[in-house]
Amino acid sequence: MFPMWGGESLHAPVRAIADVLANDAEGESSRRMQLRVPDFPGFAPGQFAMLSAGPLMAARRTDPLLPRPMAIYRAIDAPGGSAVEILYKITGRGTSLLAETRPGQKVSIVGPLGRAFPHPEPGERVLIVAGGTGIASVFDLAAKLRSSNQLSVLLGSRTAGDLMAVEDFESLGIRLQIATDDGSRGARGQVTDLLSAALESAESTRVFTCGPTQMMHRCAQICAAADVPCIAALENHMACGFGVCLGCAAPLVRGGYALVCRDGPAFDAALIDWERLP
Amino acid sequence: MFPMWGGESLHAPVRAIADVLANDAEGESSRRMQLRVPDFPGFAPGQFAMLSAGPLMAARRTDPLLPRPMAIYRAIDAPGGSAVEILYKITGRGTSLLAETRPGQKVSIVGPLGRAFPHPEPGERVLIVAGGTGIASVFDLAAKLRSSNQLSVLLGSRTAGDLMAVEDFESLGIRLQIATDDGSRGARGQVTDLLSAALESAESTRVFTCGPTQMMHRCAQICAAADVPCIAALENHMACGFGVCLGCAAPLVRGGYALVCRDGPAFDAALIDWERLP
Amino acid sequence: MSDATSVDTSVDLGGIPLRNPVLAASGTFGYGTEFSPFLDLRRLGGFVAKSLTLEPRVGNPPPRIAEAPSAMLNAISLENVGVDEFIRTKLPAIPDGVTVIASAFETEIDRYAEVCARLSGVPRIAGLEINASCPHVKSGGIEFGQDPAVLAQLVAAARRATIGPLLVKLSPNVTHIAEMARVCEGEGADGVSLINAVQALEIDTATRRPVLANGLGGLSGPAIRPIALRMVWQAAQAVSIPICGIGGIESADDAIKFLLAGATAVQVGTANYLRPAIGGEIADGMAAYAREHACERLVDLVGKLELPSR
Amino acid sequence: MSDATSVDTSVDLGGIPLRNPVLAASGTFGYGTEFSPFLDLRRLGGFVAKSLTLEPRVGNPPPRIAEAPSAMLNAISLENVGVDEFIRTKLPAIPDGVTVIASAFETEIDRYAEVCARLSGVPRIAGLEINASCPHVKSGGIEFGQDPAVLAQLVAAARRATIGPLLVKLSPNVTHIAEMARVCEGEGADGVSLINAVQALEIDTATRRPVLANGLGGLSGPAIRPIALRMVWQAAQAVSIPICGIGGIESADDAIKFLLAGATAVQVGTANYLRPAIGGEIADGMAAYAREHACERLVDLVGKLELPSR
Ligand SMILES: Cc1cc2nc3c(=O)[nH]c(=O)nc-3n(C[C@H](O)[C@H](O)[C@H](O)COP(=O)(O)OP(=O)(O)OC[C@H]3O[C@@H](n4cnc5c(N)ncnc54)[C@H](O)[C@@H]3O)c2cc1C
Ligand SMILES: Cc1cc2nc3c(=O)[nH]c(=O)nc-3n(C[C@H](O)[C@H](O)[C@H](O)COP(=O)(O)OP(=O)(O)OC[C@H]3O[C@@H](n4cnc5c(N)ncnc54)[C@H](O)[C@@H]3O)c2cc1C
Ligand SMILES: Cc1cc2nc3c(=O)[nH]c(=O)nc-3n(C[C@H](O)[C@H](O)[C@H](O)COP(=O)(O)O)c2cc1C
Ligand SMILES: Cc1cc2nc3c(=O)[nH]c(=O)nc-3n(C[C@H](O)[C@H](O)[C@H](O)COP(=O)(O)O)c2cc1C
Ligand code: FES
Ligand code: FES
Repeated sequence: MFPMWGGESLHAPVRAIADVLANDAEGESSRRMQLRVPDFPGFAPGQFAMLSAGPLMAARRTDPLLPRPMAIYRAIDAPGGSAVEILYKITGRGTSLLAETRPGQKVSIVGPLGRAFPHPEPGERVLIVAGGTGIASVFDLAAKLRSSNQLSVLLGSRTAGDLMAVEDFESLGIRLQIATDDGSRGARGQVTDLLSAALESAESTRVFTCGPTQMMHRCAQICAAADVPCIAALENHMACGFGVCLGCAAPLVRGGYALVCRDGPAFDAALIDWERLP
Repeated sequence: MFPMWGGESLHAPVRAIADVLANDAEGESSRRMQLRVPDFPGFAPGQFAMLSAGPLMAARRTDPLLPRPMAIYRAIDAPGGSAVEILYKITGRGTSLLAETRPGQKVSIVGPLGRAFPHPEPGERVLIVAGGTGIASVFDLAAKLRSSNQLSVLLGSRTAGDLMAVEDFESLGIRLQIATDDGSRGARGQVTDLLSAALESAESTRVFTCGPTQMMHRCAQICAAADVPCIAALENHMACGFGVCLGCAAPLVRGGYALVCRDGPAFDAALIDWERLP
Repeated sequence: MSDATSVDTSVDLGGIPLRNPVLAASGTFGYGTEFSPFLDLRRLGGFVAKSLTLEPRVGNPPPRIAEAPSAMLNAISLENVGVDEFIRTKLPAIPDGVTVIASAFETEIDRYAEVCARLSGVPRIAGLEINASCPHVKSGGIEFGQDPAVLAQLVAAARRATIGPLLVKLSPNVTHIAEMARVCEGEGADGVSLINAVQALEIDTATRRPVLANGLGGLSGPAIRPIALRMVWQAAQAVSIPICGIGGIESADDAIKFLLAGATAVQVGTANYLRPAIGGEIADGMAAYAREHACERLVDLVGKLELPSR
Repeated sequence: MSDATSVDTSVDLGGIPLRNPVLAASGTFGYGTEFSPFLDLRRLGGFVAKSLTLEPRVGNPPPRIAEAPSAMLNAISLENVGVDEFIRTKLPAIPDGVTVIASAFETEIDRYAEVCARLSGVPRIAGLEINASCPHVKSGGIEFGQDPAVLAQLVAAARRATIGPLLVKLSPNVTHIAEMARVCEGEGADGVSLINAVQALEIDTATRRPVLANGLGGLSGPAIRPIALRMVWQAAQAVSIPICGIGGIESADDAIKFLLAGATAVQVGTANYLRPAIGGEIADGMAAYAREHACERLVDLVGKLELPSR
């Protein structure tokens, strides 16, 4: 019923209690959280985890109730067991609660979930276009492709302070372009304008995108016009993250829905009915 | 409808957002919280405040919902506005949530609430009997009476680690006796046994008590037998703290109910129908 | 429109003119004066006083309250000073310029009517709200507001007993809230208030008893807000008399949701305990919302919920 | 009694033998195998599979879920693979030794009966639960479970269609839950499950639309637990068939509350999303409670709530 993505055989997810090792400011509106998760399975770029703080604080509380989906930014080394890094933007109640947790406290993590990004052909030219929270979803992909592919990363946000992970991308030594609405960093304007410019060269290219729905929709349109394959990683609301609540449905052009958590989060952008995506 | 207590003309309560200056361990199961509350009104011994953390944390949450009543332990000096100290035992969700707050965070405070303890006659012999969380409710009273009255304070708890404020009482230079169920500090046994012993002397005495219902009930019985007036500060569950939810009703011997937050928390122990008090 | 005065916040609740749509709910605001230390009561649209019976009433034994997830339970029973004492001592103590709505509750219809009669025409009382819905008073278990026929008799009797504005406060413990609202409209009520607390039970597994001495209690607070919002919307589809929305309101944003769902005014209940000045804050916040959305009169928001185009 | 094996956790739910009283609720546990990574499904008493219709069904447009205070709202509609596909591919995938209850939903009574008939007698299916209560499917707005006469027809038809154990899942959106339970008992149901999600509405004041594309949705999670507990207790006073308690259960302590209120077994719903292994943890916790309270069989706790002596 749905085109298979990704070559790798993925590990089964686990539910674990993670130790917060760090939870520091990242830019003006985001946080970088480091979590020690004993025996966290291996994961592939594009996979995510469901995080929640509330139910585990000393004062067991039920509001906000639902865990929040977050990309697994990357694996890191930490004493005593595997550890992962999460970069998140503080947008509302769930992420504010995460932001309150201090090193030494615990959070609940379920993952790795979802499917990996598909592999581009080795050597193939790859453009990664990311904005807002979506930036965190593509770093691991960029890190994996830097050696195998000729890679350019285009990052966008409203303003410089909203950007995250820029230094990490720079440290990859890849081609990096930034656009902000107010021009406070990089070019003034939309990251999608950078995409249009980049696609003017005739080379065959594969585009990966993650970010606000408007931005991804625009990417999909630009790529369709340029006849370039585009992979979009969606960020729907989720309750479970593993295919049982049916809450994360993304409408498909051919009718019906895909589940972002189970069939994605990465999809061929041409399959998504962007107009009907919340 | 209800006998008036306390001589002092009390200040009207305020609702304020307090800055947490400190929130440190006190004994093994309690905390000492220091709150800067700009323009907090003057208060009298026996008065309390309603505290809540949840609604003010960055992630506005509604669970646990209700504020918790806490005695105003004492006023303290702090840079930039009046400050108060609260000593609380971590018993459940509300106090656990309070215990999570860090200096720099804020809590909501409504107070001062309730009535003051009545004034004993100057020179009169006074025994203060307190246990568990009730210890926090009587310190300010002891501090006020040390010079005007011949004062003895009897403190009790299950075990030494559950005690709070002992050093503060010692620093008052008053007669202080302690009893713990396990004998880990002071006499082994009930604080009420110390009371019985203390009442053997024929002197006219006034007793003040605050703590677990069982303990206060026992005090009331001992005092009634010895024909000694006993004032008990009750610790019912509360929702509002200022007489509107009618949730804190304490059953009276003569029938009907008093509101602990409005008519108390301190009552003539002989008026309370202890059997029907939760 | 950056100036507060440029938003018209006034509404007409079934003949009760309110300076703004924010009322305090019965039983959560005492007799008003308890809140004077915390806010100028004139910042509110008004308040509904604790429900009154013919004679003074003593409440239930404790525990009367407990906490639940994002909510509280109460079984106060209808402890109150009685209608005559209210008129003699409580009413005069309320500062001038504060809009007061009196609430009536009784165990028999003729007694209801008598309470309404005594409150009717009393200066300072802007209108009556009959509480047809107290979920924990054991009047044979079932509530006046749970049976359309009984409710109709009650409203008719109250209507005969008073010429002033009459609101009926509905029980949420029903299958068809819209039907109950229609009954009230049919019998001449000037408006309906909903919802009252939802009948609920909490148990202590240590004692194997209900946490409330009364057994059952009423659930209130944020937890019931989505249920209240649904019922207000359903009632608004069914009647043309104004609706006063109640249930878990704790912010101006919440209050606006109730207006959009079809409420002309709102009542704030449990939140008054946590933040005694919240009614005034919500009224200010609603005006601010109107300004931000270039809406000159709050009434223009009533029922403006856009429904899914299907 | 310090040894786990010394507590008898088994219960009989209307002819369905369960190794312990903890089931996963329909629609929150998929078709079971989704949870295999997180726990050995045999730790559960069993699970109720996603409700099935005659044909496969596509769900509502998004947003389908939202958060509410201590709760979530959903308007999934009854997206499912259809009864035949379930029997052909989903059922065989479920590990041996896992007790499976199938759930039936339809928009007409004869279609309900047909779904039941197809599920009836299928090996591996221990019993049927008919979902008379989906709060967001627009079958003329009103739910099967909201009208005693309609409910009676539905249960009678389902009863004729299957010889196996038959549970009826009740809607909470009713005035008298006890009456609905009696109707089910009268028409031959072997048990009743309650409650389903409570009909609710949440609004986004920025867009002035419902947050769910469907408009109304079902409220679930801890917020509804005190309401569910009240309804289970009321139903238990009215019928002698076993009751399966559902609503906001997130701990062993919560589950024990439902047993004390009169439930023979419980279902865990929304909590499965937050903590996928919670069903197993709750089962262990219930056994621990029994040990601490020197209770040799969990069934001995059923209905043991001590009521106020008045
Ligand atoms: C697979 C996946 C991976 C993600 N990875 C990351 C990541 O690595 N870093 C990161 O910062 N964020 C990530 N997100 C987005 C993140 O889950 C949301 O920002 C988060 O759930 C917001 O929760 P909140 O409680 O703070 O905001 P809420 O209080 O839930 O909402 C705040 C506002 O944002 C809107 N909103 C919240 N969540 C979403 C959403 N998922 N889609 C659209 N609107 C939403 C709400 O409608 C509301 O208006 C990811 C999402 C998905 C599905
Ligand atoms: C006027 C007054 C002054 C007080 N002063 C202090 C103080 O200075 N320091 C201090 O530590 N405590 C004080 N208390 C008690 C304090 O309010 C409670 O311990 C607190 O509310 C417990 O909240 P929680 O959420 O942690 O516990 P909960 O989760 O609410 O309850 C934990 C357990 O304790 C029980 N419980 C909670 N509150 C009460 C109560 N008020 N009476 C009886 N049982 C209860 C619950 O039933 C539950 O079993 C005072 C109470 C009153 C009424
Ligand atoms: C402690 C308490 C007492 C109440 N007493 C009354 C009452 O006397 N009359 C009445 O009509 N409603 C009474 N209510 C119901 C409230 O007016 C309101 O309808 C309900 O609490 C829902 O609103 P909320 O969620 O904002 O609290 C009471 C509620 C509480 C919590
Ligand atoms: C996303 C979601 C989907 C649901 N789907 C079904 C369903 O298909 N059939 C059914 O009988 N109940 C369904 N329910 C209701 C649950 O089975 C349960 O009755 C309800 O959620 C209350 O329990 P809880 O508070 O533990 O979640 C669903 C609930 C949720 C949250
Ligand atoms: S988030 Fe539950 S199905 Fe995707
Ligand atoms: S706590 Fe509300 S009346 Fe005493």
